Amino acid sequence: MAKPVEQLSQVIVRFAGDSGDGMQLTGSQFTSETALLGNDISTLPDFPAEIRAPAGSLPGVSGFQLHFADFDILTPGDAPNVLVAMNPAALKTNIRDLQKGGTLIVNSDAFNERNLQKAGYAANPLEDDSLAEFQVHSVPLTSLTVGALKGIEGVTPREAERSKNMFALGLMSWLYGRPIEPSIEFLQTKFAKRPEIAEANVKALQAGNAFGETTETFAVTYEVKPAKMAPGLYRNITGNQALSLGLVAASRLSKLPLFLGAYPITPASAILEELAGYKNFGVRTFQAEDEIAAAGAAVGAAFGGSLGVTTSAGPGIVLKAETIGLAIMLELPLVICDIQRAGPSTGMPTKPEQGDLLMVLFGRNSESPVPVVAARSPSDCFDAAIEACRIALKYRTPVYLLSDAYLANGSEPWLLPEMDALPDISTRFATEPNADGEFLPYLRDEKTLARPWAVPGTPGLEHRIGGLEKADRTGNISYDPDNHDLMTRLRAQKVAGIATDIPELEVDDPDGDAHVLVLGWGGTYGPIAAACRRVRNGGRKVAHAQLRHLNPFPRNTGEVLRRYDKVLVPEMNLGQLLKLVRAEFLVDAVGYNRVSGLPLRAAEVADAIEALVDQ
Amino acid sequence: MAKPVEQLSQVIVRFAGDSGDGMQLTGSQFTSETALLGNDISTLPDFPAEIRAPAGSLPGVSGFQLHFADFDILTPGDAPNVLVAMNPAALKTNIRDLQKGGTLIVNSDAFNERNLQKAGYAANPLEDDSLAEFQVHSVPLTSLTVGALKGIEGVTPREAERSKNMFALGLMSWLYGRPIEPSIEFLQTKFAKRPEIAEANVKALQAGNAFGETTETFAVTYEVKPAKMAPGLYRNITGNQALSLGLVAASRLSKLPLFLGAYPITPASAILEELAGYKNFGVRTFQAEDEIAAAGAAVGAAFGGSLGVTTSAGPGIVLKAETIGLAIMLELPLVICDIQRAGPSTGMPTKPEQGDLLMVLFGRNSESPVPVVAARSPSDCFDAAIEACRIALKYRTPVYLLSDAYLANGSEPWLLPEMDALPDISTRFATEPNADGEFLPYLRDEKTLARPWAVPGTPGLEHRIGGLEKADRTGNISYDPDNHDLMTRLRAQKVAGIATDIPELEVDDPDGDAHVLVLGWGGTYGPIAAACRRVRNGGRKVAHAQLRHLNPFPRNTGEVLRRYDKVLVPEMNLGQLLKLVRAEFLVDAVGYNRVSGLPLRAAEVADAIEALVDQ
Amino acid sequence: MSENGTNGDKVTLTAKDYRTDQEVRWCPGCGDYAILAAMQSFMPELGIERERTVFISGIGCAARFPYYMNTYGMHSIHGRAPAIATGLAVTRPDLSVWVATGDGDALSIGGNHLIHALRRNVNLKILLFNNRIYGLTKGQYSPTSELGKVTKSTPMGSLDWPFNPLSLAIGAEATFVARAIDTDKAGMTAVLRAAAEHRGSAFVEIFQNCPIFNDDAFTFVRDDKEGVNRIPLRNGEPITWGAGGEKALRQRSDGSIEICAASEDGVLVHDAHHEGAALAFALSRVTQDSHGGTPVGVFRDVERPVYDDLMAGQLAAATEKLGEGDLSALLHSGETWNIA
Amino acid sequence: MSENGTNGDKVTLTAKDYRTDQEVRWCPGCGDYAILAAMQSFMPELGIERERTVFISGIGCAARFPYYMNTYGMHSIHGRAPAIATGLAVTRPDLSVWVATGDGDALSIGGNHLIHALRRNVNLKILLFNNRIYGLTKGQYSPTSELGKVTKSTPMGSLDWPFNPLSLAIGAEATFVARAIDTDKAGMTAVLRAAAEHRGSAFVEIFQNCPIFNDDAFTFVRDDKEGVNRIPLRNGEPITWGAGGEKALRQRSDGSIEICAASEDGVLVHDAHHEGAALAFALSRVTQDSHGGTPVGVFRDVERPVYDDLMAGQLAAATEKLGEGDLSALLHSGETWNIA
Ligand SMILES: Cc1ncc(C[n+]2csc(CCOP(=O)(O)OP(=O)(O)O)c2C)c(N)n1
Ligand SMILES: Cc1ncc(C[n+]2csc(CCOP(=O)(O)OP(=O)(O)O)c2C)c(N)n1
Ligand code: SF4
Ligand code: SF4
Ligand SMILES: [Mg+2]
Ligand SMILES: [Mg+2]
Repeated sequence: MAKPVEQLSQVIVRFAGDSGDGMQLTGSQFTSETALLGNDISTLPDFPAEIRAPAGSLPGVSGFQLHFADFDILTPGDAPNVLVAMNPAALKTNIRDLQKGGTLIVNSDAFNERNLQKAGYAANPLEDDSLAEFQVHSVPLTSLTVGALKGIEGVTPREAERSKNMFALGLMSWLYGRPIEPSIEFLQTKFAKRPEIAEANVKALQAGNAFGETTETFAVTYEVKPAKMAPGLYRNITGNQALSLGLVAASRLSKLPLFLGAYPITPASAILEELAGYKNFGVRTFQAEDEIAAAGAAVGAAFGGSLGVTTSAGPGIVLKAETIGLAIMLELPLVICDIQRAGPSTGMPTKPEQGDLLMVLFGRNSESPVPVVAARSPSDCFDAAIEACRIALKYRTPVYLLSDAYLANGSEPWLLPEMDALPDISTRFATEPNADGEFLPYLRDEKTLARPWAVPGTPGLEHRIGGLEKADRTGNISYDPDNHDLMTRLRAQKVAGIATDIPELEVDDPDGDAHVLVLGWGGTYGPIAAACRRVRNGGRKVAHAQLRHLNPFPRNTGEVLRRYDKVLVPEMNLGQLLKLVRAEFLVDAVGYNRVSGLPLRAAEVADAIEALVDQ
Repeated sequence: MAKPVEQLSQVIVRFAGDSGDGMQLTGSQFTSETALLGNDISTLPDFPAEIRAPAGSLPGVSGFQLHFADFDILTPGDAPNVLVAMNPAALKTNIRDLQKGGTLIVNSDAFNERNLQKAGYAANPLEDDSLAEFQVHSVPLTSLTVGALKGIEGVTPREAERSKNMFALGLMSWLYGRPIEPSIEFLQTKFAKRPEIAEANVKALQAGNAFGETTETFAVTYEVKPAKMAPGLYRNITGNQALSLGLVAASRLSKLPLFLGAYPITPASAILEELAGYKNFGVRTFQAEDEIAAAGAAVGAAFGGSLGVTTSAGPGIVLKAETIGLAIMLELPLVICDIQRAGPSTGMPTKPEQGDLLMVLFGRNSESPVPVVAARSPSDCFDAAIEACRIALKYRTPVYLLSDAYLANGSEPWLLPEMDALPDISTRFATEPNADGEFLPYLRDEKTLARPWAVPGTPGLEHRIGGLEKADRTGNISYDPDNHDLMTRLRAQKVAGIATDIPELEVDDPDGDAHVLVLGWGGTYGPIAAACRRVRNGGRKVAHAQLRHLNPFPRNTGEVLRRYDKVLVPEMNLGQLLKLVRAEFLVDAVGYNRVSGLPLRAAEVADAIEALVDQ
Repeated sequence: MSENGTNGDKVTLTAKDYRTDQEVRWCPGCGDYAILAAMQSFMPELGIERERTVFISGIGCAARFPYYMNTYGMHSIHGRAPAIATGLAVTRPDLSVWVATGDGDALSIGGNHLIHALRRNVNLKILLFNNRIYGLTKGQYSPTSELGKVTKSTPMGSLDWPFNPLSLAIGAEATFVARAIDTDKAGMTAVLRAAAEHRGSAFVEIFQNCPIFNDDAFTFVRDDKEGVNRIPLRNGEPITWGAGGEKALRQRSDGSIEICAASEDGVLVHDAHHEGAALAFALSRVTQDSHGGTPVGVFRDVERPVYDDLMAGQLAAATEKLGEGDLSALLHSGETWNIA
Repeated sequence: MSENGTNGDKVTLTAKDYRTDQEVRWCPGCGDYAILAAMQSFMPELGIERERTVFISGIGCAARFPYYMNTYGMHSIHGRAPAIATGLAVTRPDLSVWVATGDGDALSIGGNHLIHALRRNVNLKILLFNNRIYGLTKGQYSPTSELGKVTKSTPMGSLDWPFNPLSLAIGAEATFVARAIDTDKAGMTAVLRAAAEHRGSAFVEIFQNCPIFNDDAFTFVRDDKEGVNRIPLRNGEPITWGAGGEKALRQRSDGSIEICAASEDGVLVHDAHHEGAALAFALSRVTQDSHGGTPVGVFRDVERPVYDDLMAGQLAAATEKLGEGDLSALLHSGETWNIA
């Protein structure tokens, strides 16, 4: 007899286990199954810090959270309502997040002396009442798996045991009515080389699935109906993947070969690794000796006519500053991707933060203006990357593209763009002298103030550029006082002028009569939008605007800010955008700031908004 | 018959000639003679850019400006009223600055075909009326000198000719009634090894002096009475000298050995060179392979208990950012001296600018607060250096000390401090466990929030520190979200708290009823104060405050700003302090910004003030 | 060795005393464990108090080392350890300063600081944990990875010709250059001892296995039970190896080194103290690929003025000559004048 | 050589064509003038259009070089030229890319970029103007300044043991290493020619006199009329020198090199193409101080895969295998699902 099915509108599941337990795989498979059902989804992996800690230890715990629903969702969710804990350490580090009354599935086999002690449990939590406030399902996942795999040729007990994550996946799939066929296919291709391992995993998956059906512990199963999402072809994608694809697309759209200069660093390495796979797209990836060389090589490539890009995170971005300053003087296109992580210094390499905004704006000697673009969600990294490249190429300037560890590793469904909907960002090289017979490398385009881009190999346009101040138009070295003042202002005007070339700031203010505006930027879009929803559901009014362009600001920004009595600026830093808008628009905006190495939670932002609304 | 003597209240003299003409020496000797007469003085050398350009060429011109008066003066002066031009190139590049009706003394011997053409003169300006608006004294300095030196044993014609700058000095000394004895002494010691050269120079000096007396061209001589200055012992000093002495003094006052890690760069190299001479003060100077190593070595020295200092200019300071971020995490004392020069990138290495303020405040990944101190005049670099060291040591934090190319090379009389008036900035190392038997490296002082400084060699306090986020109190690696938020705020509070430990912002508002406040910072003190004087002499009211502490601001800053209807912020940048005060205090301050690679001129600032007052 | 216990009288140190309360966070089976163990048991014999010993590292798995040594320590930033350690060593000649670094940390981003520390001959002991991979960032190739290596960042194989760390160090004027193997405790201890005894910069390459991202990179010498691959360098002795010590090294007239039978003449007698760097360099070119053997031990160990000593000397000389600096006199130096 | 003139037909280039309209701003008597002249007269024979020639430099007097060459050029930032040039060379194999750098620019702040460019064997021609001083910043000692050098920043003498640029380059796996003298136009031209012909990184140290801050640093070889100090390296020929060619070099069994009479046996026959780096290294240790002679010419010139070629090869191979990348297909790759 099939068990009763209960309808749910949304579920937040977290898989947690030891680094060796394969939680990331389990999570992403559950995600694929879910995506295929047409739910909206948002995921957030939570890696252990940097290197593998000893098995069973607290620092060794790896987690994967999935939020799926029958409506469009904005975040991976604050607190999970289902937690799968593969060992005591996983329980210890994650239980605090589980909703009261939430469902807890634990692998009871792992709760032995050693593991308990490694996790710092005096007593076995499964045996005292410390978990009383949750619905605990204590399942001997390991032994059940090993049992189910008895007799498979050539599978060692160790390997059999390793399949327990698939057992858990099977169980969860059953519990939430997910089809396991895609996972079966996946396993068969993944382990094609070792069919017996494939068989073991599949068997474990099926066993887990069957276990749910047969066991008493689970009374009901749940169903989450498909979400109403814009029609079209979707794909689940992480921020780093989307950013990489965006760069490849920009290369195609600009008809320029892509050159990436990079030095590995968490959480940006994946972009280098991803792009290294696109050699048939003419993509050149250069793993440099350090970040300075990575940026320098990108500048050299740009001088030669490539789309020069360099990627890193805070500790590496800061090293590139002098080179970016050179690029500002050279007025060559360059895109610098900063996948922000918690700092200062080495900080917390795997954790997200928005701490680099002021650095990318001001972190170079003297007046060195640069445009800054920030992505708002994993899939948005694709569009943001193209936009950054567009500005860099059109205005011959370095552009910073800001993402963060949360966008980089988080994933969401991505409505694939129509090819012909992608912008044409092609640019033109100088091929002819531009001043009756002469070539003046700093003779600017009247509208954009961009200078001509004459690449080596172009006869007759031979010229020298460099980091010393240069005379207007000719680009020759100049120490003339007025010229320096002029050039300083021209460089600033060029960047400021981009404001006329970017969309106005959009405000989400359903009834147009809110008094409080929440202004965010980049990766906080999800939590802030979700928070506004809650606030509105609570009957209050609030408006939301999310900045994509941090420099220059959209031309209507000041006007928008002044439209509201109060402005709240939530940030994963101590108030960097806040400083900028207060300085530029003299509005008495207030900040909501949390610097915990975690994405903002919708709940905390909602509380902050409500407090301000009710003030 | 002695010529009539005319009384003057102030004179601005500029010596200009080829790099090879010894103008710097001439200028500084004239300065010493003048100082001894008790005039107040302010000087500004103007070096050619970086390397020696070909003799006689425009880029090869070297200048030295001296402003002396019978009252206390604030700047080297805007426009000279006397110009000594040793060749056509010097005339060409400097004449535009000479006051209408000003005195021009030229070495007519140098105005030959070749030199004129090198300087880009179609016709000889001494022969057409292009100099009509000046009092031109065309003197054959070279031939007169060579003539005067005939018959000195062992002096080549070339060497004789080289003495023409002393002839010019002698002439100028006569014209302004300066005693030449000090210069004679100076020459005799300088050339002690080559007495014939000493003799030649002295002869030339005396000849020039006599020439003034005898020749017709000069009808009168001038006298500038001593200035009423605070009584005491004075010495003429440049900013880089004063800063170096300040660091040595800080070392003594803190009882810590001074370690300087530096990599040569204009205009900061002189500090490394100066300090390299104080080995008997226990000063260790380390010329590193680059700026990163220079800063790193200073951090290592600080870890070991030295007063760690690193010096550079923009392009080098920007490279140190990652290392400073580490020092912020380590919470070790460190002083970073930024001798600002015009940028961005390599920019104009020998020219001053105030472009690095936002960089030193924000140019590091993530939230990394640092105190910033700025010197206001050449001699003030001494006190500013001690203050920077005081804060660094007391609060265990990196501190930026800002100077600029103008302060660095400019000079003024320095009233020597009483030894016992110098502050005691000694600090204490941790020697004992601080938490019942245990040593917690991040257990803070309640008042200052500074952590203990336990140096290697101290038994029982062995500990490890690093750039990863650390747990409050223990300093162990921690990825705990709340701890990171706490530590981020603690680091910020520690720096913000320094506001209670620095003097309030002083306002110069003679009658206390001005409506306009001029707010400056650092090296613009002289021009702004001079400008305020003019404005007041013109019958208008204006108040002036000059910030020495840029982070944190003095605690009364907001209150001061709000006291005035209008606030003008003059800066040698595009408005960096302006941004900060607008953001922090929401006052609608306006900027006066000139980025020309020259110190602000009192006149232009005065105009800006008057415009605002009259608005 | 011994230091003063809290109760004032001498206590003898053991390996245990060098352990910290921090949980060691390397992957199971990581070669770093062996290196740590060897270091902890070697330290006591050094005869230096724990508080006068300092470990400075950059960033990387290897760079976690200081956290696990109960001495003073700094886990600094990527590649900068040699520079930071230089500042410490130069100002504190009383300390024993060690640098723990990886092949990426020392040779990629930190290459410049390394070669400059070596040429200056600063009194540092630099331990390069060479696993020929970036471990901490999860498996990209490093400057010591072999050409064509397939890694996360090089799906079609790496394009960079690798550094030979010893050749680079010798080319950078290093005065002490050695190689050890993580699992060879005896050999490593001998090398560490020699490094510690050498006044000046000591550069030690340690073959370190990274079972997770570059397993078996050094199996040929790590598990070389019969000694068919390890070429032990013993000062003053002929350079021979092989199961029965039948193989030997000899110098060709073109300066390169060839293999010959131990019985033949012209067999090289190892002289680590030879002032000229040419032979040590030639030995550094002897590799498994080129010669079917890998020299292990001290390649070069010569005396040269030490940067820290020279600096201390100049300070002393200046003080000797000018006397202990007098601040007041300094400020009043130069031309001064009085205003009444 | 020739390129298309504005009127379409071939015009022949001369040294003059490589001059720019910029006033040359070096001090009178600076060795840089001679290097510039030699380069400008050598360029035409290279057979490469001016627009396909690029000079990249860092900062320093030497680094002003590009402004005076009428080709494409970049005067970048201190020490970074090799990195910037790498990006250009790797993306534009059709260009002839030259790096002009000084001893401070290349060996102090830029040391790491230099050694990595050399090991990668990027197709760059790196000219190191070695004046053993920091010229542009007015006379501080450099990494090639002799120990004990009194300069502005070292009033009591420098403490750092200097780099031997050639030893460092060879230790960094350089495939082409040579030395020339600013005033020796013929010799320099020969070296430049060999460097240009070498595919891959070519490293050339040029002794350059700085009359202002380090005059006469190389007088012993610059004004060596009789050739008593210059040891000319001629490939395939015995290495001899001296007024009457009476002196010669020979290899000791310890790998170092000694002086002998040209008549004795065992005289080294120079083989720049020898694959092993040991001999070139040994030769790099022959200096005026140690041997009373200074080798000049090409020390090492061997073939090794070039980074740029390898990269181009991988792109071609990938395209060959997977076909010219299809953006749409790429975006649609991975698991997708349709929402109606
Ligand atoms: C400035 C900077 N760039 C990059 C990184 C990322 N990173 C950390 S360790 C490392 C390399 C580690 O390799 P290695 O030095 O060989 O040490 P291992 O982990 O292999 O022991 C890198 C690239 C960083 N932390 N800081
Ligand atoms: C980042 C940075 N640091 C320091 C400097 C100052 N600087 C310019 S050139 C130079 C060294 C020049 O010496 P070298 O490379 O030997 O060239 P030379 O002038 O002797 O030809 C220095 C330290 C700079 N411009 N940028
Ligand atoms: S990744 Fe490799 S080097 Fe790092 S700890 Fe794990 S095994 Fe060791
Ligand atoms: S300082 Fe020396 S290197 Fe520089 S231009 Fe003058 S002479 Fe040449
Ligand atoms: Mg490694
Ligand atoms: Mg030089």
